[in-house]
Amino acid sequence: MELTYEDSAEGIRHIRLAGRMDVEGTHEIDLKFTSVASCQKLLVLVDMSLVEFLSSLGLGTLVRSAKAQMSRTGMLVLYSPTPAVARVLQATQIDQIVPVYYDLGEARRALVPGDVRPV
Amino acid sequence: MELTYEDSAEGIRHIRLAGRMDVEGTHEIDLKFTSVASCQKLLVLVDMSLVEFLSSLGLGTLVRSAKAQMSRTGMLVLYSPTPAVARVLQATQIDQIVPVYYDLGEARRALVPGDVRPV
Amino acid sequence: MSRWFRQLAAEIGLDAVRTDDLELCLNELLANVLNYAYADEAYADERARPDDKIREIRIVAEGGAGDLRVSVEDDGRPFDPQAKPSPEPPGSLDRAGIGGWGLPIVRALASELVYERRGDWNRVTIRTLPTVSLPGSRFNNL
Amino acid sequence: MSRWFRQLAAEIGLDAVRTDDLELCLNELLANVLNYAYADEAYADERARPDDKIREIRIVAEGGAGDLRVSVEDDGRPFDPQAKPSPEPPGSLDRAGIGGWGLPIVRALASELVYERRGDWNRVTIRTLPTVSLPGSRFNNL
Ligand SMILES: Nc1ncnc2c1ncn2[C@@H]1O[C@H](COP(=O)(O)OP(=O)(O)O)[C@@H](O)[C@H]1O
Ligand SMILES: Nc1ncnc2c1ncn2[C@@H]1O[C@H](COP(=O)(O)OP(=O)(O)O)[C@@H](O)[C@H]1O
Repeated sequence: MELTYEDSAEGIRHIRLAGRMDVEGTHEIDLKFTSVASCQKLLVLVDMSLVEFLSSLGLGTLVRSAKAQMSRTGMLVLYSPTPAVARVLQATQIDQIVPVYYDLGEARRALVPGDVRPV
Repeated sequence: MELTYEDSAEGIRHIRLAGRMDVEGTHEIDLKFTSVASCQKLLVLVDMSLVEFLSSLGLGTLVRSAKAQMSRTGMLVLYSPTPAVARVLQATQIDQIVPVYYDLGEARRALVPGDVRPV
Repeated sequence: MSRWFRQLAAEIGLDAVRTDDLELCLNELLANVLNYAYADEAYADERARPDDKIREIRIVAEGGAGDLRVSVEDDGRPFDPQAKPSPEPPGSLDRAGIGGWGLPIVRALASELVYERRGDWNRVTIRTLPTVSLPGSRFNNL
Repeated sequence: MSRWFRQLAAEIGLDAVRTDDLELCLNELLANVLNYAYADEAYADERARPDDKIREIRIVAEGGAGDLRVSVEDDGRPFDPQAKPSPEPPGSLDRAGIGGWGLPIVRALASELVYERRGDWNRVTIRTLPTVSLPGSRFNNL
Protein backbone atom coordinates (compact mmCIF):
# COMPACT_ATOMS: atom_id res chain seq x y z
CA MET A 1 0.00 0.00 0.00
CA GLU A 2 0.94 3.62 -0.49
CA LEU A 3 0.48 6.48 1.96
CA THR A 4 1.08 10.11 1.09
CA TYR A 5 0.03 13.23 2.98
CA GLU A 6 0.15 16.98 2.95
CA ASP A 7 -0.93 19.72 5.32
CA SER A 8 -3.22 22.35 3.83
CA ALA A 9 -3.32 26.05 4.67
CA GLU A 10 -6.60 25.51 6.55
CA GLY A 11 -4.75 23.25 9.01
CA ILE A 12 -6.08 19.96 7.67
CA ARG A 13 -3.81 16.97 7.17
CA HIS A 14 -4.87 15.18 3.98
CA ILE A 15 -3.78 11.55 4.05
CA ARG A 16 -4.23 9.57 0.87
CA LEU A 17 -4.21 5.79 1.13
CA ALA A 18 -3.99 3.63 -1.97
CA GLY A 19 -4.17 -0.12 -2.46
CA ARG A 20 -5.65 -3.11 -0.68
CA MET A 21 -6.02 -2.73 3.07
CA ASP A 22 -5.78 -6.50 3.57
CA VAL A 23 -3.47 -8.09 6.15
CA GLU A 24 -0.26 -7.38 4.24
CA GLY A 25 -1.31 -3.95 3.00
CA THR A 26 -2.36 -2.86 6.47
CA HIS A 27 0.91 -4.02 7.98
CA GLU A 28 2.76 -1.97 5.39
CA ILE A 29 1.14 1.34 6.26
CA ASP A 30 0.03 0.80 9.84
CA LEU A 31 3.08 2.29 11.54
CA LYS A 32 3.31 5.25 9.21
CA PHE A 33 -0.42 5.90 9.32
CA THR A 34 -0.47 5.82 13.08
CA SER A 35 2.50 8.15 13.30
CA VAL A 36 1.13 10.74 10.84
CA ALA A 37 -2.51 10.49 11.98
CA SER A 38 -2.35 9.92 15.75
CA CYS A 39 0.77 11.30 17.34
CA GLN A 40 -0.40 14.90 17.73
CA LYS A 41 -3.70 16.74 17.80
CA LEU A 42 -4.77 17.16 14.18
CA LEU A 43 -7.67 17.60 11.81
CA VAL A 44 -7.27 14.56 9.58
CA LEU A 45 -8.99 13.85 6.30
CA VAL A 46 -8.31 10.31 5.07
CA ASP A 47 -8.87 10.04 1.34
CA MET A 48 -10.13 6.47 0.80
CA SER A 49 -10.92 6.81 -2.89
CA LEU A 50 -8.02 4.55 -3.94
CA VAL A 51 -8.56 1.88 -1.28
CA GLU A 52 -10.08 -1.13 -3.05
CA PHE A 53 -10.39 -3.49 -0.12
CA LEU A 54 -10.82 -2.91 3.61
CA SER A 55 -10.28 -5.86 5.96
CA SER A 56 -11.14 -5.97 9.65
CA LEU A 57 -7.48 -5.28 10.39
CA GLY A 58 -7.51 -2.19 8.20
CA LEU A 59 -10.69 -1.02 9.85
CA GLY A 60 -8.96 -1.36 13.21
CA THR A 61 -6.13 0.87 12.00
CA LEU A 62 -8.59 3.59 10.99
CA VAL A 63 -10.51 3.29 14.27
CA ARG A 64 -7.29 3.48 16.31
CA SER A 65 -6.36 6.85 14.86
CA ALA A 66 -9.92 8.19 15.03
CA LYS A 67 -9.97 7.31 18.73
CA ALA A 68 -6.56 8.89 19.29
CA GLN A 69 -7.73 12.13 17.67
CA MET A 70 -10.88 12.16 19.74
CA SER A 71 -8.87 11.81 22.92
CA ARG A 72 -6.63 14.68 21.78
CA THR A 73 -9.71 16.77 20.86
CA GLY A 74 -8.61 16.53 17.23
CA MET A 75 -10.79 14.88 14.58
CA LEU A 76 -10.53 12.31 11.82
CA VAL A 77 -12.97 11.94 8.92
CA LEU A 78 -13.07 9.57 5.97
CA TYR A 79 -13.46 10.87 2.46
CA SER A 80 -14.86 9.18 -0.61
CA PRO A 81 -14.72 5.42 0.09
CA THR A 82 -15.33 3.08 -2.83
CA PRO A 83 -18.64 1.15 -2.72
CA ALA A 84 -17.04 -2.05 -1.36
CA VAL A 85 -15.31 -0.14 1.43
CA ALA A 86 -18.43 1.89 2.15
CA ARG A 87 -20.34 -1.37 2.68
CA VAL A 88 -17.82 -2.44 5.34
CA LEU A 89 -18.11 0.92 7.11
CA GLN A 90 -21.88 0.61 6.99
CA ALA A 91 -22.04 -3.04 8.03
CA THR A 92 -20.00 -2.34 11.14
CA GLN A 93 -21.74 0.99 11.82
CA ILE A 94 -18.34 2.62 11.94
CA ASP A 95 -19.83 5.19 9.56
CA GLN A 96 -22.00 6.35 12.47
CA ILE A 97 -19.06 7.18 14.71
CA VAL A 98 -16.36 8.15 12.20
CA PRO A 99 -17.84 10.67 9.76
CA VAL A 100 -17.77 9.70 6.09
CA TYR A 101 -18.02 12.34 3.37
CA TYR A 102 -18.24 12.17 -0.39
CA ASP A 103 -17.94 15.89 -0.93
CA LEU A 104 -14.58 17.49 -0.24
CA GLY A 105 -16.05 20.87 0.71
CA GLU A 106 -18.37 19.22 3.20
CA ALA A 107 -15.54 17.18 4.69
CA ARG A 108 -13.46 20.32 5.14
CA ARG A 109 -16.33 22.22 6.72
CA ALA A 110 -16.82 19.36 9.17
CA LEU A 111 -13.18 19.62 10.21
CA VAL A 112 -12.92 23.43 10.21
CA PRO A 113 -16.45 24.61 10.98
CA GLY A 114 -15.41 28.21 11.58
CA ASP A 115 -13.85 28.49 8.16
CA VAL A 116 -16.51 29.95 5.87
CA ARG A 117 -14.28 30.67 2.87
CA PRO A 118 -15.71 29.20 -0.33
CA VAL A 119 -13.95 25.98 -1.28
CA MET B 1 8.01 -3.78 -0.35
CA GLU B 2 10.22 -0.72 -0.42
CA LEU B 3 12.54 0.34 -3.22
CA THR B 4 15.04 3.17 -2.92
CA TYR B 5 17.98 3.99 -5.13
CA GLU B 6 20.80 6.42 -5.66
CA ASP B 7 23.45 6.93 -8.32
CA SER B 8 27.03 7.01 -7.07
CA ALA B 9 29.91 9.10 -8.41
CA GLU B 10 31.44 5.97 -9.96
CA GLY B 11 28.36 5.66 -12.19
CA ILE B 12 26.73 2.79 -10.32
CA ARG B 13 23.01 2.76 -9.56
CA HIS B 14 22.51 1.27 -6.09
CA ILE B 15 19.01 -0.12 -5.71
CA ARG B 16 17.98 -1.24 -2.26
CA LEU B 17 15.02 -3.59 -2.00
CA ALA B 18 13.42 -4.32 1.36
CA GLY B 19 10.68 -6.71 2.36
CA ARG B 20 9.17 -9.95 1.15
CA MET B 21 9.44 -10.54 -2.59
CA ASP B 22 6.34 -12.74 -2.57
CA VAL B 23 3.49 -12.32 -5.04
CA GLU B 24 2.14 -9.13 -3.46
CA GLY B 25 5.54 -7.65 -2.66
CA THR B 26 6.81 -8.27 -6.17
CA HIS B 27 3.73 -6.67 -7.71
CA GLU B 28 4.33 -3.61 -5.57
CA ILE B 29 7.85 -2.92 -6.78
CA ASP B 30 7.90 -4.64 -10.19
CA LEU B 31 7.01 -1.60 -12.27
CA LYS B 32 9.32 0.76 -10.40
CA PHE B 33 12.17 -1.75 -10.35
CA THR B 34 11.88 -2.36 -14.07
CA SER B 35 11.79 1.34 -14.78
CA VAL B 36 14.83 2.22 -12.64
CA ALA B 37 16.86 -0.90 -13.50
CA SER B 38 16.07 -1.66 -17.16
CA CYS B 39 15.06 1.39 -19.13
CA GLN B 40 18.55 2.65 -19.94
CA LYS B 41 22.05 1.22 -20.04
CA LEU B 42 23.30 1.14 -16.45
CA LEU B 43 25.61 -0.49 -13.96
CA VAL B 44 23.17 -1.74 -11.37
CA LEU B 45 23.92 -3.04 -7.90
CA VAL B 46 20.84 -4.52 -6.24
CA ASP B 47 21.24 -4.60 -2.48
CA MET B 48 19.31 -7.69 -1.37
CA SER B 49 20.30 -7.59 2.30
CA LEU B 50 16.81 -6.59 3.45
CA VAL B 51 14.90 -9.03 1.23
CA GLU B 52 13.64 -11.82 3.51
CA PHE B 53 11.80 -13.92 0.97
CA LEU B 54 12.28 -14.44 -2.77
CA SER B 55 9.50 -16.17 -4.71
CA SER B 56 9.71 -17.43 -8.28
CA LEU B 57 7.89 -14.28 -9.34
CA GLY B 58 10.46 -12.07 -7.61
CA LEU B 59 13.26 -14.05 -9.21
CA GLY B 60 11.67 -13.39 -12.60
CA THR B 61 11.69 -9.65 -11.91
CA LEU B 62 15.42 -9.73 -11.13
CA VAL B 63 16.16 -11.86 -14.19
CA ARG B 64 14.15 -9.54 -16.45
CA SER B 65 16.29 -6.54 -15.56
CA ALA B 66 19.55 -8.49 -15.67
CA LYS B 67 18.65 -9.59 -19.22
CA ALA B 68 17.68 -6.06 -20.21
CA GLN B 69 21.04 -4.73 -18.97
CA MET B 70 22.92 -7.44 -20.82
CA SER B 71 21.16 -6.57 -24.06
CA ARG B 72 22.04 -2.87 -23.48
CA THR B 73 25.66 -3.84 -22.66
CA GLY B 74 25.04 -2.65 -19.10
CA MET B 75 25.30 -4.97 -16.10
CA LEU B 76 23.33 -5.95 -13.03
CA VAL B 77 24.76 -7.66 -9.96
CA LEU B 78 23.19 -8.79 -6.70
CA TYR B 79 24.69 -7.78 -3.40
CA SER B 80 24.46 -9.49 -0.04
CA PRO B 81 21.43 -11.81 -0.20
CA THR B 82 20.20 -13.31 3.06
CA PRO B 83 20.78 -17.08 3.42
CA ALA B 84 17.22 -18.02 2.44
CA VAL B 85 17.41 -15.89 -0.71
CA ALA B 86 20.90 -17.17 -1.49
CA ARG B 87 19.54 -20.72 -1.44
CA VAL B 88 16.96 -19.80 -4.08
CA LEU B 89 19.61 -18.21 -6.29
CA GLN B 90 21.76 -21.29 -5.88
CA ALA B 91 18.97 -23.83 -6.37
CA THR B 92 18.01 -22.24 -9.69
CA GLN B 93 21.64 -21.62 -10.69
CA ILE B 94 20.75 -17.99 -11.27
CA ASP B 95 23.84 -17.22 -9.20
CA GLN B 96 25.90 -18.60 -12.09
CA ILE B 97 24.53 -16.12 -14.61
CA VAL B 98 23.76 -13.09 -12.44
CA PRO B 99 26.80 -12.34 -10.28
CA VAL B 100 26.26 -12.37 -6.53
CA TYR B 101 28.66 -10.54 -4.19
CA TYR B 102 28.91 -10.29 -0.45
CA ASP B 103 31.64 -7.68 -0.44
CA LEU B 104 30.71 -4.19 -1.58
CA GLY B 105 34.18 -3.38 -2.91
CA GLU B 106 34.21 -6.55 -4.96
CA ALA B 107 30.75 -5.83 -6.34
CA ARG B 108 31.83 -2.33 -7.37
CA ARG B 109 35.00 -3.60 -9.01
CA ALA B 110 32.96 -6.11 -11.00
CA LEU B 111 30.78 -3.29 -12.30
CA VAL B 112 33.58 -0.73 -12.88
CA PRO B 113 36.69 -2.83 -13.52
CA GLY B 114 38.80 0.12 -14.67
CA ASP B 115 38.24 1.97 -11.44
CA VAL B 116 41.18 1.19 -9.16
CA ARG B 117 40.52 3.79 -6.47
CA PRO B 118 40.49 2.28 -3.00
CA VAL B 119 36.97 1.72 -1.76
CA MET C 1 -6.82 -16.53 -2.03
CA SER C 2 -8.32 -13.27 -3.26
CA ARG C 3 -7.17 -13.62 -6.82
CA TRP C 4 -8.37 -17.19 -6.93
CA PHE C 5 -11.78 -16.22 -5.61
CA ARG C 6 -12.12 -13.30 -8.01
CA GLN C 7 -11.28 -15.54 -10.95
CA LEU C 8 -13.88 -18.07 -9.85
CA ALA C 9 -16.44 -15.28 -9.36
CA ALA C 10 -15.73 -13.91 -12.83
CA GLU C 11 -16.11 -17.37 -14.38
CA ILE C 12 -19.51 -18.00 -12.86
CA GLY C 13 -20.65 -14.44 -13.49
CA LEU C 14 -21.08 -13.27 -9.92
CA ASP C 15 -21.91 -9.56 -9.70
CA ALA C 16 -19.40 -7.02 -8.37
CA VAL C 17 -21.10 -6.38 -5.03
CA ARG C 18 -21.31 -10.03 -4.08
CA THR C 19 -17.82 -10.71 -5.40
CA ASP C 20 -16.34 -7.96 -3.21
CA ASP C 21 -18.33 -8.93 -0.14
CA LEU C 22 -17.67 -12.67 -0.36
CA GLU C 23 -13.99 -12.08 -1.09
CA LEU C 24 -13.75 -10.09 2.13
CA CYS C 25 -15.74 -12.66 4.15
CA LEU C 26 -13.61 -15.54 2.83
CA ASN C 27 -10.44 -13.67 3.73
CA GLU C 28 -11.69 -12.89 7.23
CA LEU C 29 -12.70 -16.50 7.92
CA LEU C 30 -9.46 -17.88 6.54
CA ALA C 31 -7.40 -15.37 8.53
CA ASN C 32 -9.23 -16.49 11.66
CA VAL C 33 -8.49 -20.15 10.99
CA LEU C 34 -4.84 -19.39 10.27
CA ASN C 35 -4.54 -17.21 13.39
CA TYR C 36 -6.70 -18.93 15.95
CA ALA C 37 -7.80 -22.45 15.11
CA TYR C 38 -4.46 -24.00 16.03
CA ALA C 39 -3.25 -21.39 18.49
CA ASP C 40 -4.37 -23.23 21.61
CA GLU C 41 -1.57 -25.69 22.22
CA ALA C 42 -3.34 -27.28 25.17
CA TYR C 43 -6.08 -28.40 22.82
CA ALA C 44 -3.57 -29.76 20.32
CA ASP C 45 -1.88 -31.85 23.01
CA GLU C 46 -5.05 -33.18 24.51
CA ARG C 47 -6.55 -34.29 21.24
CA ALA C 48 -5.63 -37.76 20.06
CA ARG C 49 -4.66 -37.67 16.39
CA PRO C 50 -5.18 -40.94 14.55
CA ASP C 51 -2.23 -40.47 12.22
CA ASP C 52 0.46 -37.91 12.62
CA LYS C 53 -1.50 -35.26 10.81
CA ILE C 54 -0.93 -31.96 12.49
CA ARG C 55 -3.33 -29.73 10.63
CA GLU C 56 -5.53 -29.54 7.60
CA ILE C 57 -7.43 -26.65 6.09
CA ARG C 58 -9.91 -26.83 3.23
CA ILE C 59 -11.50 -24.19 1.11
CA VAL C 60 -14.59 -25.25 -0.82
CA ALA C 61 -16.75 -23.37 -3.30
CA GLU C 62 -20.14 -24.78 -4.29
CA GLY C 63 -23.11 -23.65 -6.33
CA GLY C 64 -23.19 -20.94 -8.94
CA ALA C 65 -23.84 -17.26 -9.34
CA GLY C 66 -27.46 -17.67 -8.22
CA ASP C 67 -26.49 -19.22 -4.91
CA LEU C 68 -22.78 -19.43 -4.15
CA ARG C 69 -21.54 -21.08 -0.96
CA VAL C 70 -17.94 -20.84 0.17
CA SER C 71 -16.72 -22.89 3.11
CA VAL C 72 -13.59 -22.85 5.19
CA GLU C 73 -12.92 -26.08 7.05
CA ASP C 74 -10.27 -26.83 9.65
CA ASP C 75 -9.37 -29.54 12.09
CA GLY C 76 -8.42 -27.11 14.83
CA ARG C 77 -10.23 -26.48 18.07
CA PRO C 78 -14.02 -26.31 17.95
CA PHE C 79 -15.17 -22.77 17.33
CA ASP C 80 -18.68 -21.69 16.46
CA PRO C 81 -18.64 -18.15 15.09
CA GLN C 82 -22.37 -17.92 15.75
CA ALA C 83 -22.12 -18.82 19.42
CA LYS C 84 -20.83 -15.44 20.53
CA PRO C 85 -23.65 -12.94 20.42
CA SER C 86 -23.11 -10.21 17.86
CA PRO C 87 -21.37 -7.41 19.69
CA GLU C 88 -23.43 -4.27 20.07
CA PRO C 89 -22.53 -1.73 17.44
CA PRO C 90 -20.18 0.54 19.37
CA GLY C 91 -22.41 3.63 19.38
CA SER C 92 -19.51 5.91 20.24
CA LEU C 93 -15.87 6.13 19.27
CA ASP C 94 -14.94 5.75 22.95
CA ARG C 95 -16.35 2.29 23.08
CA ALA C 96 -15.28 1.15 19.60
CA GLY C 97 -12.69 -1.62 19.63
CA ILE C 98 -9.59 -1.67 17.47
CA GLY C 99 -9.85 -5.43 16.95
CA GLY C 100 -12.73 -7.84 16.78
CA TRP C 101 -14.25 -6.58 13.53
CA GLY C 102 -13.79 -9.79 11.51
CA LEU C 103 -16.86 -11.73 12.53
CA PRO C 104 -19.16 -8.69 12.63
CA ILE C 105 -18.11 -7.98 9.04
CA VAL C 106 -18.78 -11.57 7.98
CA ARG C 107 -22.14 -11.62 9.72
CA ALA C 108 -23.20 -8.38 8.15
CA LEU C 109 -22.03 -9.00 4.59
CA ALA C 110 -22.82 -12.69 4.05
CA SER C 111 -26.46 -13.52 3.31
CA GLU C 112 -26.07 -16.54 5.54
CA LEU C 113 -23.42 -17.95 7.88
CA VAL C 114 -23.63 -21.62 8.84
CA TYR C 115 -21.42 -23.44 11.32
CA GLU C 116 -21.16 -27.23 11.44
CA ARG C 117 -19.03 -29.43 13.68
CA ARG C 118 -18.50 -32.84 12.06
CA GLY C 119 -16.13 -35.20 13.84
CA ASP C 120 -12.89 -33.28 14.28
CA TRP C 121 -13.87 -30.66 11.75
CA ASN C 122 -15.12 -27.13 11.89
CA ARG C 123 -16.92 -26.03 8.76
CA VAL C 124 -18.04 -22.46 8.33
CA THR C 125 -20.05 -21.73 5.22
CA ILE C 126 -20.94 -18.32 3.92
CA ARG C 127 -23.63 -17.98 1.36
CA THR C 128 -24.62 -15.16 -0.82
CA LEU C 129 -27.94 -14.67 -2.48
CA PRO C 130 -28.87 -11.88 -4.82
CA THR C 131 -30.33 -9.23 -2.55
CA VAL C 132 -31.83 -5.85 -2.89
CA SER C 133 -29.39 -3.54 -1.19
CA LEU C 134 -30.77 -1.99 1.95
CA PRO C 135 -30.22 1.60 2.82
CA GLY C 136 -28.52 2.30 6.13
CA SER C 137 -26.82 -0.19 8.35
CA ARG C 138 -27.20 -3.91 7.86
CA PHE C 139 -26.27 -4.73 11.43
CA ASN C 140 -29.95 -4.86 12.30
CA ASN C 141 -30.70 -7.66 9.87
CA LEU C 142 -28.72 -10.35 11.67
CA MET D 1 -0.39 -19.02 4.41
CA SER D 2 3.16 -17.98 5.28
CA ARG D 3 2.41 -16.82 8.79
CA TRP D 4 0.40 -19.96 9.46
CA PHE D 5 3.23 -22.15 8.26
CA ARG D 6 5.84 -20.26 10.26
CA GLN D 7 3.78 -20.59 13.41
CA LEU D 8 3.42 -24.33 12.85
CA ALA D 9 7.14 -24.63 12.17
CA ALA D 10 7.98 -22.75 15.35
CA GLU D 11 5.64 -24.98 17.37
CA ILE D 12 7.22 -28.21 16.19
CA GLY D 13 10.74 -26.79 16.41
CA LEU D 14 11.67 -26.89 12.73
CA ASP D 15 15.04 -25.26 12.05
CA ALA D 16 15.32 -21.93 10.22
CA VAL D 17 16.67 -23.32 6.94
CA ARG D 18 13.92 -25.87 6.51
CA THR D 19 11.27 -23.40 7.69
CA ASP D 20 12.33 -20.87 5.05
CA ASP D 21 12.62 -23.44 2.29
CA LEU D 22 9.33 -25.23 2.98
CA GLU D 23 7.52 -21.92 3.38
CA LEU D 24 8.68 -20.95 -0.09
CA CYS D 25 7.81 -24.34 -1.61
CA LEU D 26 4.33 -24.31 -0.04
CA ASN D 27 3.72 -20.83 -1.40
CA GLU D 28 4.86 -21.81 -4.88
CA LEU D 29 2.66 -24.92 -4.98
CA LEU D 30 -0.35 -23.09 -3.65
CA ALA D 31 0.15 -20.23 -6.11
CA ASN D 32 0.23 -22.77 -8.93
CA VAL D 33 -3.02 -24.37 -7.79
CA LEU D 34 -4.69 -20.98 -7.43
CA ASN D 35 -3.41 -19.83 -10.82
CA TYR D 36 -3.54 -22.92 -12.99
CA ALA D 37 -5.51 -25.84 -11.57
CA TYR D 38 -8.88 -24.35 -12.50
CA ALA D 39 -7.81 -22.16 -15.37
CA ASP D 40 -8.74 -24.62 -18.08
CA GLU D 41 -12.44 -24.07 -18.53
CA ALA D 42 -12.76 -26.83 -21.08
CA TYR D 43 -11.72 -29.29 -18.43
CA ALA D 44 -14.16 -27.85 -15.90
CA ASP D 45 -17.04 -28.23 -18.37
CA GLU D 46 -16.17 -31.72 -19.45
CA ARG D 47 -15.81 -33.10 -15.98
CA ALA D 48 -18.97 -34.42 -14.37
CA ARG D 49 -19.26 -33.06 -10.86
CA PRO D 50 -21.31 -35.23 -8.51
CA ASP D 51 -22.74 -32.33 -6.54
CA ASP D 52 -22.50 -28.73 -7.49
CA LYS D 53 -19.09 -28.35 -5.96
CA ILE D 54 -17.02 -26.11 -8.14
CA ARG D 55 -13.64 -26.29 -6.45
CA GLU D 56 -11.91 -27.44 -3.32
CA ILE D 57 -8.37 -26.91 -2.10
CA ARG D 58 -6.77 -28.52 0.91
CA ILE D 59 -3.57 -27.83 2.75
CA VAL D 60 -2.31 -30.60 5.00
CA ALA D 61 0.68 -30.76 7.33
CA GLU D 62 1.82 -34.11 8.71
CA GLY D 63 4.72 -35.41 10.78
CA GLY D 64 7.02 -33.40 12.97
CA ALA D 65 10.32 -31.57 12.90
CA GLY D 66 12.20 -34.78 12.08
CA ASP D 67 10.16 -35.46 8.96
CA LEU D 68 7.61 -32.82 8.00
CA ARG D 69 5.32 -33.34 5.02
CA VAL D 70 3.15 -30.58 3.63
CA SER D 71 0.59 -31.32 0.93
CA VAL D 72 -1.48 -29.17 -1.34
CA GLU D 73 -4.53 -30.92 -2.78
CA ASP D 74 -6.95 -29.70 -5.41
CA ASP D 75 -9.78 -31.04 -7.51
CA GLY D 76 -8.70 -29.18 -10.61
CA ARG D 77 -7.28 -30.63 -13.79
CA PRO D 78 -4.74 -33.45 -13.45
CA PHE D 79 -1.24 -32.05 -13.24
CA ASP D 80 1.88 -33.96 -12.31
CA PRO D 81 4.67 -31.53 -11.46
CA GLN D 82 7.18 -34.36 -11.89
CA ALA D 83 6.06 -35.24 -15.40
CA LYS D 84 7.76 -32.29 -17.04
CA PRO D 85 11.48 -32.90 -17.12
CA SER D 86 13.43 -30.44 -14.99
CA PRO D 87 14.36 -27.61 -17.30
CA GLU D 88 18.05 -27.34 -17.99
CA PRO D 89 19.65 -24.71 -15.82
CA PRO D 90 19.79 -21.77 -18.21
CA GLY D 91 23.59 -21.58 -18.51
CA SER D 92 23.47 -18.05 -19.87
CA LEU D 93 21.41 -14.97 -19.20
CA ASP D 94 20.28 -15.00 -22.83
CA ARG D 95 18.49 -18.24 -22.39
CA ALA D 96 17.18 -17.63 -18.85
CA GLY D 97 13.40 -17.34 -18.65
CA ILE D 98 11.53 -14.67 -16.73
CA GLY D 99 8.84 -17.13 -15.67
CA GLY D 100 8.80 -20.82 -14.97
CA TRP D 101 10.93 -20.74 -11.82
CA GLY D 102 8.29 -22.08 -9.42
CA LEU D 103 8.68 -25.82 -9.95
CA PRO D 104 12.47 -25.71 -10.32
CA ILE D 105 12.60 -23.97 -6.94
CA VAL D 106 10.32 -26.56 -5.33
CA ARG D 107 12.27 -29.42 -6.83
CA ALA D 108 15.57 -28.03 -5.65
CA LEU D 109 14.59 -27.00 -2.15
CA ALA D 110 12.28 -29.82 -1.03
CA SER D 111 13.98 -33.03 0.02
CA GLU D 112 11.26 -34.93 -1.76
CA LEU D 113 8.34 -34.09 -4.04
CA VAL D 114 5.58 -36.66 -4.46
CA TYR D 115 2.60 -36.43 -6.80
CA GLU D 116 -0.49 -38.61 -6.41
CA ARG D 117 -3.66 -38.64 -8.45
CA ARG D 118 -6.54 -40.10 -6.41
CA GLY D 119 -9.99 -40.01 -7.96
CA ASP D 120 -10.58 -36.41 -8.92
CA TRP D 121 -7.78 -35.15 -6.73
CA ASN D 122 -4.27 -33.94 -7.28
CA ARG D 123 -2.09 -34.23 -4.21
CA VAL D 124 1.41 -32.80 -4.21
CA THR D 125 3.47 -33.45 -1.10
CA ILE D 126 6.75 -31.85 -0.24
CA ARG D 127 8.87 -33.36 2.42
CA THR D 128 11.82 -32.06 4.25
CA LEU D 129 14.42 -34.11 6.03
CA PRO D 130 17.32 -32.77 8.01
CA THR D 131 20.13 -32.54 5.48
CA VAL D 132 23.72 -31.52 5.48
CA SER D 133 23.83 -28.45 3.29
CA LEU D 134 25.71 -29.03 0.09
CA PRO D 135 28.09 -26.50 -1.34
CA GLY D 136 27.35 -25.25 -4.83
CA SER D 137 24.18 -25.81 -6.78
CA ARG D 138 21.57 -28.29 -5.65
CA PHE D 139 20.09 -28.64 -9.14
CA ASN D 140 22.24 -31.75 -9.61
CA ASN D 141 20.66 -33.63 -6.76
CA LEU D 142 17.27 -34.00 -8.36
N1 LIG E 1 -11.47 -20.13 13.70
C1 LIG E 1 -11.37 -19.71 14.98
N2 LIG E 1 -10.96 -20.56 15.96
C2 LIG E 1 -10.86 -20.15 17.22
N3 LIG E 1 -11.15 -18.90 17.65
C3 LIG E 1 -11.58 -18.00 16.76
C4 LIG E 1 -11.72 -18.35 15.38
N4 LIG E 1 -12.17 -17.26 14.72
C5 LIG E 1 -12.30 -16.27 15.64
N5 LIG E 1 -11.96 -16.71 16.86
C6 LIG E 1 -12.02 -15.91 18.13
O1 LIG E 1 -12.99 -14.89 17.97
C7 LIG E 1 -12.40 -13.60 18.20
C8 LIG E 1 -13.04 -12.56 17.29
O2 LIG E 1 -12.64 -12.76 15.94
P1 LIG E 1 -12.81 -11.60 14.87
O3 LIG E 1 -14.18 -11.02 14.99
O4 LIG E 1 -12.44 -12.13 13.54
O5 LIG E 1 -11.81 -10.44 15.31
P2 LIG E 1 -10.22 -10.44 15.58
O6 LIG E 1 -9.61 -11.48 14.70
O7 LIG E 1 -9.82 -9.05 15.19
O8 LIG E 1 -10.06 -10.70 17.05
C9 LIG E 1 -10.92 -13.80 17.95
O9 LIG E 1 -10.14 -12.86 18.66
C10 LIG E 1 -10.70 -15.23 18.44
O10 LIG E 1 -10.53 -15.24 19.83
N1 LIG F 1 -1.27 -27.06 -10.27
C1 LIG F 1 -1.10 -26.91 -11.61
N2 LIG F 1 -2.08 -27.25 -12.47
C2 LIG F 1 -1.91 -27.09 -13.78
N3 LIG F 1 -0.79 -26.60 -14.37
C3 LIG F 1 0.24 -26.25 -13.58
C4 LIG F 1 0.14 -26.38 -12.17
N4 LIG F 1 1.33 -25.96 -11.64
C5 LIG F 1 2.10 -25.59 -12.69
N5 LIG F 1 1.46 -25.75 -13.86
C6 LIG F 1 2.02 -25.48 -15.21
O1 LIG F 1 3.44 -25.57 -15.14
C7 LIG F 1 4.04 -24.34 -15.58
C8 LIG F 1 5.32 -24.06 -14.79
O2 LIG F 1 5.01 -23.71 -13.46
P1 LIG F 1 6.08 -22.94 -12.56
O3 LIG F 1 7.38 -23.68 -12.67
O4 LIG F 1 5.52 -22.82 -11.18
O5 LIG F 1 6.32 -21.52 -13.21
P2 LIG F 1 5.30 -20.33 -13.58
O6 LIG F 1 4.16 -20.38 -12.60
O7 LIG F 1 6.14 -19.11 -13.42
O8 LIG F 1 4.88 -20.57 -14.99
C9 LIG F 1 2.96 -23.29 -15.39
O9 LIG F 1 3.13 -22.20 -16.27
C10 LIG F 1 1.69 -24.08 -15.70
O10 LIG F 1 1.48 -24.15 -17.07
